[in-house]
Amino acid sequence: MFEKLDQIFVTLKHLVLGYVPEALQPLVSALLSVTLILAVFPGIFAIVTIFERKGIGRIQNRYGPNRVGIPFTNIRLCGFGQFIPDGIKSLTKEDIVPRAADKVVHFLAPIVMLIPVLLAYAVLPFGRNMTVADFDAGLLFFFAVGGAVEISVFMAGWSSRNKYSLLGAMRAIAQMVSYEIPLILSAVTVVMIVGSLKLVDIVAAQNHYSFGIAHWYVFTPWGLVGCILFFIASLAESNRSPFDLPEAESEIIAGYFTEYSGFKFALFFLGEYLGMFAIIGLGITLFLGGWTSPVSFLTWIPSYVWFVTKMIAIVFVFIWIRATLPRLRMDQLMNLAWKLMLPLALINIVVAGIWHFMGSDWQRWLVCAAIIFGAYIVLGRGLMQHQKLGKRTYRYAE
Amino acid sequence: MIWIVKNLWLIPALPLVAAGIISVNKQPKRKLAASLAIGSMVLGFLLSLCAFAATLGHGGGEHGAFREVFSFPWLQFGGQWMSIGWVLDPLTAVMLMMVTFVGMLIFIFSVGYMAHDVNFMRFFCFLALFASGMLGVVIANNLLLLFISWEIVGLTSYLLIGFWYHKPSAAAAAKKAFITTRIGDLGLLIGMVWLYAETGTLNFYEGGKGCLESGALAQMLTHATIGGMAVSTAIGLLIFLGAVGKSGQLPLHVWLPDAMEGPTPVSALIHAATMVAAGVFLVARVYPLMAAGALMGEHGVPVTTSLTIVTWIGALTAIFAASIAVAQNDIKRILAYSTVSQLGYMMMGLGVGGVAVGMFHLITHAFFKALLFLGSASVIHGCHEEQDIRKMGGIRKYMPITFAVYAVGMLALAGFPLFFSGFWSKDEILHAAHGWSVSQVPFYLGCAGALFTAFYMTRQVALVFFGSYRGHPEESSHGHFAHSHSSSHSHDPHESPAVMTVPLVILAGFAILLGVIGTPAWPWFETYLNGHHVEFDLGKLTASGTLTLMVSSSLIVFTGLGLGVWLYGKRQRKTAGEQDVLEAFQPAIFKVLQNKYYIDELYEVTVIRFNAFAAWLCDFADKWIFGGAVLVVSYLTLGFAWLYRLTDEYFVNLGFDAGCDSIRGGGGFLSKLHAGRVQTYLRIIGVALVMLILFLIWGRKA
Amino acid sequence: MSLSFLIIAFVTLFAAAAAMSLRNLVHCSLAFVVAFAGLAALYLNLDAQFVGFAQILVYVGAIAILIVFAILLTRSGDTPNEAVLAPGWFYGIAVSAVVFTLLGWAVLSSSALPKEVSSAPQTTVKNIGEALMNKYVLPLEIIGLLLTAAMIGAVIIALKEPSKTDHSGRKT
Amino acid sequence: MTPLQICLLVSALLFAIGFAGAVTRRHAILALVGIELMLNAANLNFIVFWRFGAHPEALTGVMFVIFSIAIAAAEAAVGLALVIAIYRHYKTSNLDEVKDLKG
Repeated sequence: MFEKLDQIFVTLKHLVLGYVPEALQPLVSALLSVTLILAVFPGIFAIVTIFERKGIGRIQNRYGPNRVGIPFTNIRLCGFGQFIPDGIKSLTKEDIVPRAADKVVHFLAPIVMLIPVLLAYAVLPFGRNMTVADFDAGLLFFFAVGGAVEISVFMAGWSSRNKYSLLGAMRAIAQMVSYEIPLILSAVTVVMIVGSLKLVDIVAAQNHYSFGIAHWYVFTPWGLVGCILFFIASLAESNRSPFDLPEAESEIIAGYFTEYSGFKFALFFLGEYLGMFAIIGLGITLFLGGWTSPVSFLTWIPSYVWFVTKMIAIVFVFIWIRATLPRLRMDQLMNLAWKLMLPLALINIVVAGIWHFMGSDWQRWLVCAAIIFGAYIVLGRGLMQHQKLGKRTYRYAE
Repeated sequence: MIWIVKNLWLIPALPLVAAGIISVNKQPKRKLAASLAIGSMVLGFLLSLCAFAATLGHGGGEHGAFREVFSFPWLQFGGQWMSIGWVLDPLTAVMLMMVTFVGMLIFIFSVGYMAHDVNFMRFFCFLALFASGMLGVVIANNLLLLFISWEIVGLTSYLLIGFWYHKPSAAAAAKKAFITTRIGDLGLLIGMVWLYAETGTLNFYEGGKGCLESGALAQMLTHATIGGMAVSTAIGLLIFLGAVGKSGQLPLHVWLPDAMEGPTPVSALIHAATMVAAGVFLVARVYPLMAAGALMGEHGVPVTTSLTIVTWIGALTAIFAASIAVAQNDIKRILAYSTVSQLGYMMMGLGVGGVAVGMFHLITHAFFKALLFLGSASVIHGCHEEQDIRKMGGIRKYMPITFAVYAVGMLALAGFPLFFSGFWSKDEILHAAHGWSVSQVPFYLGCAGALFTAFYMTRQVALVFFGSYRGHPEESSHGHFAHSHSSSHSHDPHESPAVMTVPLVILAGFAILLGVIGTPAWPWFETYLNGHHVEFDLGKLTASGTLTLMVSSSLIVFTGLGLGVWLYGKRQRKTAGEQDVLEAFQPAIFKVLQNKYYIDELYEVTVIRFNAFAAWLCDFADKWIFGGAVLVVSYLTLGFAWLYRLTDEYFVNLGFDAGCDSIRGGGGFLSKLHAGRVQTYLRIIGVALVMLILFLIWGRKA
Repeated sequence: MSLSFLIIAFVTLFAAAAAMSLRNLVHCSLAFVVAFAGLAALYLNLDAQFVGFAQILVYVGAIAILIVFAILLTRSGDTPNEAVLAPGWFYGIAVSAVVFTLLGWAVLSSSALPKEVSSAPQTTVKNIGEALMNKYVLPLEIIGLLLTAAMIGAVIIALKEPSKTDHSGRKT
Repeated sequence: MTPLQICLLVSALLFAIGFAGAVTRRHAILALVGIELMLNAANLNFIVFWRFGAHPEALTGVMFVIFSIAIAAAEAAVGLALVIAIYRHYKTSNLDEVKDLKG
């Protein structure tokens, strides 16, 4: 019965497809999946905004939104209805376009932002047999469309003829380009081990248990390092704090969508969050076993539930980090990417190779862990000394 | 084989290493240099003591003296291996002891003597190098190794004579010594090569196969060369030529007196004690070769052509040099000439009496001549670098120790009876000469030489040590450049420091004692060399021939001494200027003697002149004959070049210029295309692409 | 030949033409992006999945960004007032037209081309990977070398040449 | 017209466009873009010949395109770096003003 629950969406889809003529079936099935995604993830987005506001409020020792409940009733879900008026507001606000702006590009930018983000969802396996388009080179596809986001950012920043926007766009692009490299490299390790770019295969490779513990790659030395690298890089990719220089309110008003308002702004906002979800989903798929359950006795819980739960959990971690960590300086950002994460990712690839070829004896744990640890120590020291980081010294006025 | 034989090479190697280390060190490290050199010598001395002990142990027995060789293949030429090695026999052992011991003492002495010289380290480097070379000569069991060391010795002698090269006389003397000895070495080299050609080996002793052993000798005796002379004789004479050069025998003696330009310890070490003895040693080493095929005279002394020649040259040299020494005024030159004459004695002894006789005199002479030289060095040192004996006098009062030891040395050299080693060794030579079967002339020559020796030594001592000091302070103050410190001294002579006097005393001791090992009564040395048992009986001493000979020789010595005392001791000269007694008595002869029989001038007008003439001839030939040929060729070349230029200008260039013009035109055209606009290039490329496609298509069609 | 192919091809060509003819460089670059995305779509349409994705990743993700950066760094983001065409552009157009006509004529008239359409080949990423690691491993290494060299070279070329005043300052 | 020929025509047109752009535009970057276009036309040719060729199972065309994409990336990087350097030096990036060898 749990199997049925697990496969419910799949069965429903086949049911619907039964009534559709043969020629249209691929189109319809695609449409169905897309609609599902379009329905679910913006919903999650809406909830997450509230979560974020409330969570940050808690962490910053204040109430978040706690009034609005279901409209036209007195039910106030301690403010969880807040997203509805927010949404209405932002969708109905006037859409202002600067006179000097390059109209076409300015108009296209949010759309160009949203499309690749939505495309990226096509390859993510949300659950058992739940993948829209299971490409042979799914991972590559994901990264490819992910790259397109930068173009939209540039369009937005350049078209609105505003130096803040341009600066923000440039910052964002530089940051994304820099952090795409560790992102991809840390994903490459998984590809090496699994031997396939197919995300479904990757999940399947992690979907077995010993001593009741799942074989997630995060539980291996290289996997752990890769996971951490991927996590940091995804923070940067989605312009989240502490990497939120592109929209650093205190420096450049709102980065590349300073000049956006109303619907387009909402689209940007949505796009950012969806991109974040997508990349988190990829991270889950690569390192955290996708839709599989961590322990064998919980396998009865439906797979998509696991996926969403993991995603929400990671999102919470994002929120937490945003509320806690200060913002990096630009040079620190670049140093982190190029001097620490990139070499570490490269070494991690080598380690993964060693892991693969050392067979299944226990020494490989020691060897890989030792190599990575040593590399981390050396690189970190080098960076610290190069940056003259270390204990901060204060000077007091006499 | 006992360990010492295997490790005999250490003895020369040690000073060599010392020299190397010194040479690579930075300049002012006197302590290091001195301690290295002296230490190496001390070690060498200890080792040679071991060697000596080894030979003693096996000494005696009818099979002859103890002899152990150690050889190893060194380099290969042609099909066969050249092997070199070393031999340990009584000869080697004795020489080793002598060289290391005397060398050690002289090293110690020169620490004091050279104390204020700038090039102290260089000096000790050379000294150590010389010691290694000399020891190499001594231990060599192979003519090649011996020759190599021989040349090293020659080189160091050159370096050390010219040590104060800023003095032109020193530089000239160095050159003279080097070249003169080269003449002898040429003979040695030829002899060596010939020997190799004859016997196919250069090893002296090799268990029957060596070139000094019966097989090779017999084979050499059978061949005859020019004038029916046996090959062995010829080779022996050639080798003896080398010895003549090294030990300053008659024709080639000229360099030795001049060599006194070097520092006095050098004169003592090289030109009195060891190096010049190397020639004698060489003859002793190849004695079997010389004595090959001898028809035995009485006393069992072999007589051959080569030995006869050796004897004659020795005798002549002895009397000749001694007579020159009578008329010299430079303290060191007197000693130098006496050295020459003593070497003559040694040669004579080798010729008439065999190895033992010559070697015995060599050993004793080494000690007392070193003593004399060091004494003179001390005197010179004391008198502020003054060497002219006329400017000395009365030094006895100022430097008593020096006087005492010098007197000992002088008596030993003069052959004062019974107590001094010189007496016994010289006496043996005279005895052997007296018994020589060929002729009695060498004997009389030797006696005359002995007389002269006693005389000039007395003269020297009387002039130097007795009377009153004649050095003029204001004059002698000019000689102070070497001694910046001595400006603080009084200008009177002063006794030398202990580091100089102690070796003197030791040497003096040996100069007295060494005599006993070779008295006719107890001829231990001879028997030791020949490996017989020694027996002691005074009867030998009183045997008629011997006794009479001893008495007569001592009479001669006394005559010489008395003459000297009578002429120079009684009335001392007052000033440096006044002329010599002999000069007043026989000016002509004295002048001849003073100018060394004009030998140098003779060479000047003969050899040097001839040499210059040859050089002029070569120059003439070069300038006119070969130069002319070259000139002709060059003119031919010029003519051809001119021809080429003609054709080039008037035939080739025309076409070439045309080509150049056309190319320039084309270049101009291309440069218009090449305007630096990338896109123009791109267009041209496009056109080219079109052409290519058309060509391909039509090529396919056709 | 499917309809989608024709549409994509049309879009691609149109975008390319736009990229070559628009006055504003940024617009050009954007059109350029579109053109390359279209090319990628063409590859996908021709069953070359991997190549298509790689095309997007490299061209859209990297080269387009590079070009945009270059444009902004050379201060040519605004629409220029002077002529955008090089002197003698007419010849260029003519040459390219000739080239196209020739190529087209060659294509249409050549008899060497295979007539029948072979079925879509089964190529998985695994095949490509294995081919890269076995048969084409040497070119792969060389490409790696080339990329490294190119990176270093680009960095060095684009380095700001140090101004003289810096050297006069004290060493740290 | 077989699909092969259509594809070839498309690539030929792409090539021509790229060529025209590279030849006519003054701006260096656009010249580079035109060259990229020509390169991609060539890539398209490779893919097409691989797809419609005799041996699709031999991945030659695909491989060639992959490598040439990599090379194109390198070429673009170096080229743009050159453009930037030239701009720094000449204060312009118009090709027809950059024509003398010594700066």
